[in-house]
Amino acid sequence: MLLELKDITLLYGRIQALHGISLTVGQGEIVALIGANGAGKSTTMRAISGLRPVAQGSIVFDGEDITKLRADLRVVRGVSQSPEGRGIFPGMTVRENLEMGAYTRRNRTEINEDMERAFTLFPRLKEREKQVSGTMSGGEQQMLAVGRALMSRPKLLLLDEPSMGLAPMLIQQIFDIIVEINQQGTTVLLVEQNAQQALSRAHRGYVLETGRIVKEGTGQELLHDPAVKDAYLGVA
Amino acid sequence: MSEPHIETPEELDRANERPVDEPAPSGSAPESRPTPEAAGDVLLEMDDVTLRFGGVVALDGVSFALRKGEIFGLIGPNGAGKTTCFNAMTGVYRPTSGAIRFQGQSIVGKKKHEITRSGIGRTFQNVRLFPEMTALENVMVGADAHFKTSVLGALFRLPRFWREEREGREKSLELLRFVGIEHRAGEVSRNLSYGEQRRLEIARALATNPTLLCLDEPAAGFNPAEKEDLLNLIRKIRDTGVTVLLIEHDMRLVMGVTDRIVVLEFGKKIAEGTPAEVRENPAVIAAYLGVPTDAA
Amino acid sequence: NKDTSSDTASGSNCGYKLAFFGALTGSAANLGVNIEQGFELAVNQFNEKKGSTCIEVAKFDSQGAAEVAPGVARSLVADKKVLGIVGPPFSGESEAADPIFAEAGIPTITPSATRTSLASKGWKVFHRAVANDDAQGPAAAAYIKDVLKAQKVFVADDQSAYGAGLADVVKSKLGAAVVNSDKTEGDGKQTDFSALVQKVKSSGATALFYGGYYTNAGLIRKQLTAAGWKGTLLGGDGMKDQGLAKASGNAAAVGTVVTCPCSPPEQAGQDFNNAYKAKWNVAAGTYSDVAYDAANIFLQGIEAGNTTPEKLNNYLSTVNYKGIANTYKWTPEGELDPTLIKVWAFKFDASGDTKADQEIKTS
Amino acid sequence: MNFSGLIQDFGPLTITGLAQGAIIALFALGYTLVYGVLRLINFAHSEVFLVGTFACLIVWGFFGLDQNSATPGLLGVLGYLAIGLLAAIVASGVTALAVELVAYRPLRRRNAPPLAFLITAIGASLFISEVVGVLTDRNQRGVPPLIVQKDVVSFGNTHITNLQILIIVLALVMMFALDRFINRSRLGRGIRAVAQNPDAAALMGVNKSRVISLVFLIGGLMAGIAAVMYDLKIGATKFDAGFLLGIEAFTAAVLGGIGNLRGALLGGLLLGLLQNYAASLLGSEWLHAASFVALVLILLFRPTGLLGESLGRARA
Amino acid sequence: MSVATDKRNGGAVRGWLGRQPLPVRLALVALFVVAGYLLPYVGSIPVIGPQIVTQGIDWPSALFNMSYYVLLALGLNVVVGFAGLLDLGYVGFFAVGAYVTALLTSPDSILHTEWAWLASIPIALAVTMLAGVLLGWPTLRLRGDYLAIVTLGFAEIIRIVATSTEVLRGERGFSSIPHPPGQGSDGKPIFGVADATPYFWLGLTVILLVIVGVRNLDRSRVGRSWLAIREDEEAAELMGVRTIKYKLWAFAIGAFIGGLGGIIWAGNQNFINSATFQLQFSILVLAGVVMGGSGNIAGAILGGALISYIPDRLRGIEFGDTDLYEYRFAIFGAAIILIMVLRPQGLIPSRRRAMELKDRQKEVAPQ
Ligand SMILES: Nc1ncnc2c1ncn2[C@@H]1O[C@H](COP(=O)(O)OP(=O)(O)OP(=O)(O)O)[C@@H](O)[C@H]1O
Ligand SMILES: Nc1ncnc2c1ncn2[C@@H]1O[C@H](COP(=O)(O)OP(=O)(O)OP(=O)(O)O)[C@@H](O)[C@H]1O
Ligand SMILES: [Mg+2]
Ligand SMILES: [Mg+2]
Repeated sequence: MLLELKDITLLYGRIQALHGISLTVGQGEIVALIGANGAGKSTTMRAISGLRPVAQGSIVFDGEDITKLRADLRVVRGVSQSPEGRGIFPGMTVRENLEMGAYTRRNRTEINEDMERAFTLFPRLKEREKQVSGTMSGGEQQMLAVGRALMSRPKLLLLDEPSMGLAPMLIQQIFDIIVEINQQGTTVLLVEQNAQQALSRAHRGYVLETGRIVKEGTGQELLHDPAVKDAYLGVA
Repeated sequence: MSEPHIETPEELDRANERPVDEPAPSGSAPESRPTPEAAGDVLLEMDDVTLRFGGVVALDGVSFALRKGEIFGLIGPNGAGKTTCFNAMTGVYRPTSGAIRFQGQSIVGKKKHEITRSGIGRTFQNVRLFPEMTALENVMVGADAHFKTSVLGALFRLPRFWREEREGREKSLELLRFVGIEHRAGEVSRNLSYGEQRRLEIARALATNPTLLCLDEPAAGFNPAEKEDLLNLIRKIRDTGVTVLLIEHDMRLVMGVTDRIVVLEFGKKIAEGTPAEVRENPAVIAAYLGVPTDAA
Repeated sequence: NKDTSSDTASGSNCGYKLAFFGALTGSAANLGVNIEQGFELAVNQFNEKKGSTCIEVAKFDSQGAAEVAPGVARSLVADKKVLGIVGPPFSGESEAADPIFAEAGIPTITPSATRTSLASKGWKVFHRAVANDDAQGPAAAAYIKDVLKAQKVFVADDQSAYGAGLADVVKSKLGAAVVNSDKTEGDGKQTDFSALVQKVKSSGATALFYGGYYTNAGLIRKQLTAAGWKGTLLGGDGMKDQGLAKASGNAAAVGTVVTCPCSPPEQAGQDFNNAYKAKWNVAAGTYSDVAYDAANIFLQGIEAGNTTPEKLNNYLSTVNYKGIANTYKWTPEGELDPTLIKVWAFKFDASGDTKADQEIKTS
Repeated sequence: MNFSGLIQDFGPLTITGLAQGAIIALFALGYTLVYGVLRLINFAHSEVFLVGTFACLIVWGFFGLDQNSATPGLLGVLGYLAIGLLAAIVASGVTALAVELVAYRPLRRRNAPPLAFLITAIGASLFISEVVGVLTDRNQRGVPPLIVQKDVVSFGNTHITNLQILIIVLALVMMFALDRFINRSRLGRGIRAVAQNPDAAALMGVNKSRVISLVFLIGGLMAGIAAVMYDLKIGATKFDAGFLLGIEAFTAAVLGGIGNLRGALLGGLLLGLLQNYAASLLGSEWLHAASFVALVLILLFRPTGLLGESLGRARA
Repeated sequence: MSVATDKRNGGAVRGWLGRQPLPVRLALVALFVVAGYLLPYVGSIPVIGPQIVTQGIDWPSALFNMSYYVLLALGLNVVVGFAGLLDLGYVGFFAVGAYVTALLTSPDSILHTEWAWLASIPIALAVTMLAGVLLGWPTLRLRGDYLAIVTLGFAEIIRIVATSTEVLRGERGFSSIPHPPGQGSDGKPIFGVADATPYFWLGLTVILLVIVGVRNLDRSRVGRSWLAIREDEEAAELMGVRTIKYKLWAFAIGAFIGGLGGIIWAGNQNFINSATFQLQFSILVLAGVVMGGSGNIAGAILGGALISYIPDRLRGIEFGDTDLYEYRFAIFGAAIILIMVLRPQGLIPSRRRAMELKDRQKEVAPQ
């Protein structure tokens, strides 16, 4: 197992956002996390990347307990997140944002290689290399956020709603890219509102409801689960 | 822009969709023209409203009208401009051009609290309660909107203060009961659960005595049973005579409760009609509802 | 024989206190400490002569601040053993504290509060051991006119009651010789005087009279010198402090003239200066000698049996005491007898000290 | 109102104003940097500066220099200047780090409300300035005449002295260097990242605590340089020197747009000029009042200062 | 929690006292008040009394000093604690109150009115409130920290104007400001110069009235509006709160209380000049409010009293052979840091803030 969450609870003030979440992500997998607004998907991601302290439970990454580790050190260990709401640095150019993605790395040639890779994945970013990112459209910013997350050469890539704010065409594209990244060897944990697309590409998936995992299974199983279909997939 | 810009096939479709609601096709200053069929009981009217943020056109010549007593749905993809619509109506943003009339009076340029007092109440997409105030206090802030106790009145505890304070508390408690969280009245709102917070927002908005209540994704994060409750609540609100404008992504809810729907995409109106009409509209399916899942 | 001291203290005319009231801490402490040490030296010498602690020293720290003074003054007044007060050193705190002393009927002798109006408030206990500001201004003007013979004079002040009052008198006495004037902010409120320096330079003045205290004056002198202005800086007793030269450097300070309604320390006599140095390990400062005299006047009065504040106050109105700094005799308002008023000019020398230059004839 | 005086002295007033403004600007950087990153006013920064003004004097004192010393030869001057700068920079830097450690970090650890930070900073400021006050008997301390001011450039009645050139050039160079550092270097990017989006910065592997310390340190270094320049220009220092100039520096930072480095430079220079002009036009007693009136007026029309906020957050 | 209890405490967050039954509450409050009036005699309590009273400064005077600091803290608490407007120049209002009184009553004034102290109060208060509104008006658009520097600037402008204009007499000041009226049975004035006790009682009485007033406001739609503004200004306005009006009221009420402090102070002081109204004074009061517990009346009172009491109490205490008084502000500064680090929410926080902080502390990410 690359990542293992054991019985995580997390509080916002006195609101308990997560009630004992346990999940695993295996090496090389794409795992999807779906659920309604406010179910706790992003919170789970924040717990994994260290932006929020967990009240109970443990997080094991690559054999190491990282429950109490600082967020920036988790990046060094190989966890990288494209956060909800993109979290780009609006005052920096596209290139600077990508450089930020490689903040923990020193090897210039590798960084430049990865930059090229990001530009190949998202040619749009190459065009806008010198643009101040705050002025870009939402979809472009989303690409930047994903591209930036890749710049740290993560072992585990956490994507929080990467299709958010993207035009339908782009949505297709971004899911293709996720698959491509995964095939190049990066493990992906994916949070999506767009459950249809996410589950159809994921190896496995979890369904979250008000801070609890209520279902898990392979992508296909969940896609065909009537309850899941009912709640998250269909337009009735 | 006064020309109905018909450039693409979809827009042609759309133009056909809403014959009643065409902006005046000529003249430099677009005339306001309420929907004829509903001219008598129009409550709120968006008239060719355009709203830009720097380069972003969040609303692009949007026009529609709400009738008294109906439940009106506003749907569309993320970033379509739905919340922006609310913000324009409630005075958070000022439209770049166009008119918004409420009960026949223009509300563009009015202060936010004036608009609230004139009868538009709202909730927020991402809950914006006063987190350190109790549930009851939150609702009482809304109830205060129509009270008259002055600072001096409060200072010297004049009779009106007692009267209004009592009235406000009773009304607020009643509203809390109405939305079903009366037992949480004394709890600090930050500590309420997500669903309770959403209900509290509705109670607080109702406390301002709105004739029009705008709900921004009230069901977000609700499970199916809760959604059912919400649906009933919205109907109950309508039955008290309040007009409801509803933004919602949950189609079952929208289709189940609304009388009419407007669909926005990229800041433009692409459809308007009854739920049944909208559901079948190919432009809406293409832009928003999506093709029924055959990928699976 | 420690325990006998308390016995004798209750002996004839003993067991009372004399108080110092003024700044011992805070930014204004320099002057207060000068005065307190002169005062305490006198009392000590008196007690030594008696061989016991006959008169106790009580110190009350007002920080030189008008808003602090009343509370401290009330705590002084509450001490019923206090027969007389040396202080307050500053005029502002006098305004706030003296009404309390007046009400309590405790006589005060201030060695340094020179605001003219203090004598006209009807406080029966008020006595001033030096000349007031009305004497110093004309003296400074006379010095500029007669000794420096400056044709073009620039006048500035720090807007303090003391500084502005002095500057106004100088201005009116010099008349047309004043080519320009300016005001600065007070001590600690301004450190960059480049605009003033520029004005002084542009005015072509050969003398600058600054009504204010040594803190600002040191900075002004230094910045004037740095900017290449070679004229003479003059000021009142507020500038008579080594602090001026410590800030500006001795070289820049040399030749700076200060007037003072006090006598040169040499006149106080070697005995005083040596005793002071021996006790406090510093040379006597401005007004140390006057404070010494004030204390001795009180002590003499107590010795003569005036052992209530009231009697001591009455005693002061009859006094004609020749001290080390001056001879003291008070008008009914508490001012020094006009014939006894002296104003001296002092000059900063190369060691950063002030040396007596000459006595200025004021009339 | 003395218009003729202002016109006559316009040149020299401008030069002295720029020199004073340059010092204020260097000082203001500390406020702006900390604000840009933490959104907090670091009230204790004035004492970071204060410590610098004394540190170089103390070190010069070791070499037997005091206000009465003769001016050494050119080599000596340069050497002493370097030593003094070093001492001030180290002392101010260490003070800044200590302030962060004692007054900020414990509160950050506990997620305290912003007002609490303001008050601990005030406490730290009070503590440092009072300790310095007690240690120095609240007396002024004169500065050795290291630099004898000489006119280097003259036109009309306007003379620019060597010291003025030194101050202005040094300030510009430091500003330029800092600007480059913040905008070009990896650490600088880290600082901007924390300023623009602290959570996202952590997700990029930026160590927030270290960045915050770094920001305090840089602010301290700049204050140290400002402190030496202040000593040389003013000629003496005193325990309350920090408080006084601190308010001006803070004003300058807000004037230019707090959180904005170039804003600090602009605000500082503008403030220096404005004060000198006002002093000439209205009298020196009005110079501070004039700067506050200007501040209020400018904020009325530009509520976030002349250049707007923040380390590149301008458009966010 | 039952609905019945909710009704009793109005759905508000109450502290310990608020949860006691009414008779207990009344008895406790009465006890406090009586104890307050007896404070000047605290020195005669054996053992502890002498530890409490100040030494270098007359105890009733120290109490009086505390009383006007407490008043200022109460006023500033309305502005900063209730309405959330960071005001660094609060001393300005204190100065305005004192100066108007001086102008109307002192023989030094160019007005030559020489009114009685009492007669000057209404005008002085009106002018201070006006000053509050005038200063508040242009700053309404400004966000927190900008507001701070602008208010600081205003206070400095007031001080400089007081120093540099002829009418306000600068450092020369106004002398012979009359005391409050009243005669004892022996024909002596109650408010003399030698005894500060009556001034303290006057201050305490005003404090009690102000507490009642401020509390009445806090527990009304006014207080709710302030709280709502502090929490989310835009949402408040969208719920119908007239934000501008209530912010201006906060400034005006704060100014009113500050002015009251200035008036009483002037009546005790007899003499005022521009040297008193230093910026440090405002900052100190702010520190007091936050240290005590911003947003809580009891906290503001404690904080205000402490910032006056600590330095006064350090007078005359010798430590080895150094007088601690010289170090009082250094000690005070260190104490501020210590208190804030240990209790970031203040010594007596409002229950709201205490809960808030407790929750926030749980959210600190690993460091
Ligand atoms: N900063 C916060 N403070 C308090 N509560 C929060 C905070 N962030 C999230 N929550 C609450 O925690 C719960 C889980 O939120 P989370 O953001 O994890 O949901 P999500 O599943 O990602 O939803 P979405 O699909 O809207 O992104 C929600 O009830 C939310 O209101
Ligand atoms: N203050 C603002 N400044 C700049 N752009 C804005 C601002 N507010 C909204 N926008 C932009 O306007 C567009 C419409 O936003 P809006 O919030 O109305 O979308 P929405 O229809 O409510 O979407 P959702 O369903 O995601 O809530 C978006 O592109 C958004 O980025
Ligand atoms: Mg989420
Ligand atoms: Mg929305």
